[in-house]
Amino acid sequence: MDAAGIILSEPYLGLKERLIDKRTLAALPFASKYRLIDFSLSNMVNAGIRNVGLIEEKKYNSLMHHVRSGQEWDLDRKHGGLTYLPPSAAVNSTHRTNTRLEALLNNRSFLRHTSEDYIVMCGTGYVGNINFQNMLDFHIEKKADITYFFSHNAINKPALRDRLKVKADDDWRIISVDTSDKEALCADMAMATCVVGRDYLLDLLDRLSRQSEARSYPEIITSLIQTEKVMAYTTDEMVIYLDDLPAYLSGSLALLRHDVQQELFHSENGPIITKTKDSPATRYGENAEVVNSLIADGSTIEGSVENCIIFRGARIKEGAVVRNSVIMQESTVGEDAFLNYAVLDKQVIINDGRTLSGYLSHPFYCGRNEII
Amino acid sequence: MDAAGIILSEPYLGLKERLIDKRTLAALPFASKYRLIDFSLSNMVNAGIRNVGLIEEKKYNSLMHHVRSGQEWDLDRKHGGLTYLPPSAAVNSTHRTNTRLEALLNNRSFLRHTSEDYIVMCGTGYVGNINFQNMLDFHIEKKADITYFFSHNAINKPALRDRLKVKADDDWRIISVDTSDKEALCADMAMATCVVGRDYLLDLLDRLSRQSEARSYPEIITSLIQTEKVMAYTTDEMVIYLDDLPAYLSGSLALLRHDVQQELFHSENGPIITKTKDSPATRYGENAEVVNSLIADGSTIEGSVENCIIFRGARIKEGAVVRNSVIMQESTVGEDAFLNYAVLDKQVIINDGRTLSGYLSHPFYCGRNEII
Amino acid sequence: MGERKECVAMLLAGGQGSRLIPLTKHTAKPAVPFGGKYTIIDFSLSNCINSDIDTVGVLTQYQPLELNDYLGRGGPWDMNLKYGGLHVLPPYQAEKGGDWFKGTANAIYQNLRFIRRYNPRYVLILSGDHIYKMNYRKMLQAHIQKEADCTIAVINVSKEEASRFGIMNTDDSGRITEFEEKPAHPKSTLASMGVYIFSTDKLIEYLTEDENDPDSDNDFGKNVIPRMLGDKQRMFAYTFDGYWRDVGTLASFWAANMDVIGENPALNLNDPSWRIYYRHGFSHPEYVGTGALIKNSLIGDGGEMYGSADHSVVFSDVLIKERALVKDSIVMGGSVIGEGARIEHAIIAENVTIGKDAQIGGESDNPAVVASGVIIPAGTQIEPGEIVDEDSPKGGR
Amino acid sequence: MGERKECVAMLLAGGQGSRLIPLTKHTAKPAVPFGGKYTIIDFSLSNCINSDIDTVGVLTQYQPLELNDYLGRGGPWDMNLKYGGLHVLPPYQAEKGGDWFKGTANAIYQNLRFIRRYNPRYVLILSGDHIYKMNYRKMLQAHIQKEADCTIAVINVSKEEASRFGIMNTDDSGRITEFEEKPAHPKSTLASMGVYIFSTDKLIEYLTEDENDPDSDNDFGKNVIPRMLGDKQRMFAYTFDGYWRDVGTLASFWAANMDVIGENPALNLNDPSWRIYYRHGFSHPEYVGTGALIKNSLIGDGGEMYGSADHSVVFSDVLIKERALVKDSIVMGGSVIGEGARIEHAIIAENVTIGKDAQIGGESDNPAVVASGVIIPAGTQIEPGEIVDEDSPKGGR
Repeated sequence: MDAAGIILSEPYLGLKERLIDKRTLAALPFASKYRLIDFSLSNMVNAGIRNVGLIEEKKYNSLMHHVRSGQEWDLDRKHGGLTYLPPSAAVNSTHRTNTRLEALLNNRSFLRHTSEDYIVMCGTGYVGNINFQNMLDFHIEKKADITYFFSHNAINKPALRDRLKVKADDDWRIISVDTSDKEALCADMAMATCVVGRDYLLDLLDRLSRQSEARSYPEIITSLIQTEKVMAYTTDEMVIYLDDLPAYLSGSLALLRHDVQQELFHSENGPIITKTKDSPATRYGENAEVVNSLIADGSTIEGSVENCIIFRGARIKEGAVVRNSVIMQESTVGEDAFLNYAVLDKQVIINDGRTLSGYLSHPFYCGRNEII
Repeated sequence: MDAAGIILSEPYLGLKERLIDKRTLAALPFASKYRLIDFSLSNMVNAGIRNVGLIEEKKYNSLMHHVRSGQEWDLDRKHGGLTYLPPSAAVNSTHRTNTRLEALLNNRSFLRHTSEDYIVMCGTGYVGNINFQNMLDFHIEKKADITYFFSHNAINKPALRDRLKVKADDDWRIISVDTSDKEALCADMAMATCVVGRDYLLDLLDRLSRQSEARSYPEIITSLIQTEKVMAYTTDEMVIYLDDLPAYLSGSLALLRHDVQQELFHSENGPIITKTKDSPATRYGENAEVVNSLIADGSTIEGSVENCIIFRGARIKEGAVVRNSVIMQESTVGEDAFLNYAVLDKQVIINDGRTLSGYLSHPFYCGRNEII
Repeated sequence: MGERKECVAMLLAGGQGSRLIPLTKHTAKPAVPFGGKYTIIDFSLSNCINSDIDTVGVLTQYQPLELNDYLGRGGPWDMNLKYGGLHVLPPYQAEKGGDWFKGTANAIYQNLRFIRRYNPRYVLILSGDHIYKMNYRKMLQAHIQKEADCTIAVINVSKEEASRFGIMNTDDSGRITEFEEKPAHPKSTLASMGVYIFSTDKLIEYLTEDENDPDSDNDFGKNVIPRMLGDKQRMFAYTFDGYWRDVGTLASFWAANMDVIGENPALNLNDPSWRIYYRHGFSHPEYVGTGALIKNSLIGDGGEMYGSADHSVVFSDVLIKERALVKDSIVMGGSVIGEGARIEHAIIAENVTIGKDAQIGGESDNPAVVASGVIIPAGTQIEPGEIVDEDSPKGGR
Repeated sequence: MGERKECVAMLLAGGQGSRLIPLTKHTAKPAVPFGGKYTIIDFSLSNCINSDIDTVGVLTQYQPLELNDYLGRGGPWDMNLKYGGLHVLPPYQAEKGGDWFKGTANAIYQNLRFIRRYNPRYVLILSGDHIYKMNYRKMLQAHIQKEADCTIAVINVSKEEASRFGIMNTDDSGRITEFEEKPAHPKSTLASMGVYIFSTDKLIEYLTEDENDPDSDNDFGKNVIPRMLGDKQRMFAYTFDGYWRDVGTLASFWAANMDVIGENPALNLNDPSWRIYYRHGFSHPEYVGTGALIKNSLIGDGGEMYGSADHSVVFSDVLIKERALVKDSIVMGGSVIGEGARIEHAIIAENVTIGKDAQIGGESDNPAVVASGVIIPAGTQIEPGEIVDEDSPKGGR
């Protein structure tokens, strides 16, 4: 594929969730064994992209620890491969960027040094198994300047906030932004998934950098569509938005749907790849009862689990009943404890007999390393 | 070896040299094909250290580009291996550290998670081929709290500034700091090469962190030697300090001495390892004349070179005369040009017939990508 | 990087494992899957790296494509080193023609150049086809402490079993006085585990001598060890008292897999202090559907469970359909168990398809086996102890 | 990662290179050093990755230890991939016993399982013992465009040379009408380079047919290609007009090394657009001392030069002492040229020690050769064309 990739490890749309207190959004665990970045990276390499720049925000430690050299994705290459890019002005500045535009402006040298003609960009605020090759083909066929990605098949659409709505003409050219039209393509230019020509992008960045006043993202897009050929690429490929804690829980529980599993894990696009852990097989005890759940390897199930997402190394002890919950890596639910609509972060300990219950719209959250 | 390593990619002692305008000191090219970090990393792995934390300063891009996953040093490991550590407070702070102490304080979690009993620390302000195993053995034998490294065989000693002098008793325990005594061990506690027990260090950091007022490094050391057993480990292993541009040039030219080459490149401690480049062999032209010089692979010598350090991919054209100079990677010296006591940074072009001449104490420096 | 390696391991992975043939038709025995996640060779390799031995030569010659790919440069075992690390050593042709490895001793002899390169003081000889967790470092310390020329790991077996093994007779200091290969009337119950540590110079000396003996079978147990004993070399037994199995038959392979099941299993694979490493695929998390009933089992990832599993080891990417039951069985990766099928006391190899309502095995000590890739038509019945491979009429391929 | 590979390369690296024997006694021909930095196989492998072909099976059987270590998992050529990448394919034993590779076609046949795994549309067959820079991608495009079943790379040779090669006769469209192995009276000068692209299904079909023919030598040139031609398959010649050398003899090996010297050499190795990759050691930069005179030469790193070199290729870590002269020669890695020694028109293999004032070779087209590890005593004289190896009396070892 004649495209390089840029992944913007973005901030959490300004939301202050404890889920991402100590990690970037890209490093958020999801679906029993993945982190959000796994989906972006896998989509890139499954489309044949061999040169990926990762623009990391602050708190990047857990992200680097997970991705390391990119080896799991065959991105530890002598040429191209994975490059960590600084979000802030490369050399002399000490302040960190908060806008995507600034991040790109600061990494023009990465763009200049790639040999590929196109750049595929994506954010990390959603998961999906998306064929970027098709998006590129559309971009080339339409001779577009910029092509944005839109999914007709979004989970958690009601939770969308701060996202743009656009309207396209019959040829899928975007003609207006931020309409209140219900029929408009509602999505997420904020998640930044798009294709653009490399030379065009460099030129555009130069032009934007000469505009002195700061402008919001919607303002930039609104002015762009006046002068540039900005296209909408639409697909039925499923996308799950993870905007806040309720969206995280409902997005997780959506994984229990057969169609979602097929879309994410059995797509012809290729597998979702993550860091290996050398976990043993899952152990089910004498009295285990598991119904409609996703269970990672290395976990131990001795109690009752229904409609749950269980991560690696988690343990549900005898007599415990866990329903509609997400139990992250190496957390333990004690004997005879009862959990419902709970999200346990990593390495949590729930002592025997506790009852913790939230609701779909108000999940009970327990932070990393906490003991209840 | 039962020790983990920490490399402090330190700032340039406050000096504002153009040599390190766009790179950290650790990424400074030296000796035809190395960067300073190569010496620290090689000393670590040659001593059997398999777990190294690299505390990087800002401008870390060229450093990461060089070191990448640590593969060249067999440090791309599943367990341990190379870890990039943030200099600033890991999570919430946005300002960067300037002191070594703060960097260590911010990375206590790395220390806590290592399984090794000892920590070998070093800076990157010098080069040498040093046996850290011997230093550790001394530390253990002496039951020291902290053991600092001192070399009797330092090149560029006159250029030392901002370094501490210490005095030790007969058992090599350090008893005073900052004396004007000429016989004192003059060195460089600022270069921070030392051994310390892991638990001891964590405890010490806790104690230091509770002291609210900011203190200078000499002040900290002076107070430390009152209460702790701080030892001096002395060795004849050669160390070259590279404090400023004149020291960089004279330190480079010292590489032409046979004893220095033996010390650095033929030591029983092991080789100095650097990133591979797939350079072809050096090409010598019909009229090449090379005397007393270090020549990297991939360079092309068609003119006359005397007392020089020539880096990979550099080219000295016909009729050019280059003396007492350092020509970094991919720089070109045009036909019939004359250079004396010059330091050309990377990818410099010197046009035909130019005469550029400095002196040992005042080298002529030409910055990266410049054309003269 | 320039250091000498204290100890280099040579791992004999050449065997076909002919008594496991339905599982080893297209793959070497060390590459046979075990325990829901692993292959047999993972145990020896993980033992090495956990014992801080990072340089291993793996000697292969039988169907090595899968094994070679599985091993690669040793990344999964953290052995992809520039100096040392894991190296696959196939048979080769030299100036004077090529030889297949004649026996275990000859295999090492042909690869002395590999050993010499690292100039180790000690050489550890291993087989790639045993299941155990052992700290070789402790054995090496015993070897050094006793100033031994050769140390042989032994395990206490029952009197009845003893005549199936090589048996050591030792004096009070642990020094070996006699070695008997499969004795009819064993004088002790210390059986050789096929794990040897040699001081390098002695190894080279005796391998060279053995190679020059035209009557030798070039085998450690049959030739080299007896010869060293005859020469009164310092040879010691090192007693290992953990779990150890030679999974050489289908029944013992089945039994060893059953040993990993349970809260306190005979062989604990969920042991953070002695992790067994393996090469990973891209499996997604396992989905357990409504109607599934999984208990007292180990289940790999990537599968979908709609039926039942009881006291079984199920590998990755297995689909167990509605109303199916897997009991006291092993189901390897990628297999599909059809609706209502009943698998009891069976070994189902990789990528097998079991048709609807088929019945495999039954109550028996003699496992039924379905070889990899075989398709069992709906309703078929496979008797206990029966072996179905791709050439047999039962496989409806 | 799940994608099918469009083209997989199979690289035949099994040859001993018997006419290079002083250089190939302990190593396969593809592992012989070349050009100051490289080994011969680097050229084919670099061609692959530069042509965007990242999946290569390397077939080895002769003295593979060094070659296997050199190749590893293909890191130096950026081919250490989890899906695809470089894989060494040694001979192996299967259920029905083992076979050494019988001929080039049989070697590929024995490894069809490797090819099938990647399900490629096209298979590129290469030898590991030629020196050239070639874009296989362009050849593949020609193959696709002509809808060929097989495309054979050819190079124009002189009329005199033609009878030493396999010669293609083609029609105007480039379609091969006839193939003659070493014809006495060649009808064309298009010589086969031993580089083939097959459409995978045709390759499998004809390899299987060839394997079933008990009279076949199982060789591409002798058997498979003629059979396909006989069946009127679509076979095309693809003309390559760059530098290409079969360095099969000591004289041609010497001459090809001389071709890399000079400002505009016949073979330019300093070509950023077509880099040749190689596995690196830990050599430090080369030191050129006072009194040295190096001209018109290529010199590797890590060496120390106190004497002279003229029109020579000197590899890494070579020490040329005071007053020594190396002229029109090749000196491989780790060798030492003593004070006042004179090396002319010679090939000095790796880790050779040439004593003080020794004289090797002279003015001649017939290079003198000193095999690796040999020590030449001070004052010895080696005649032009003479070959000294470790067993010969001249080597004072």
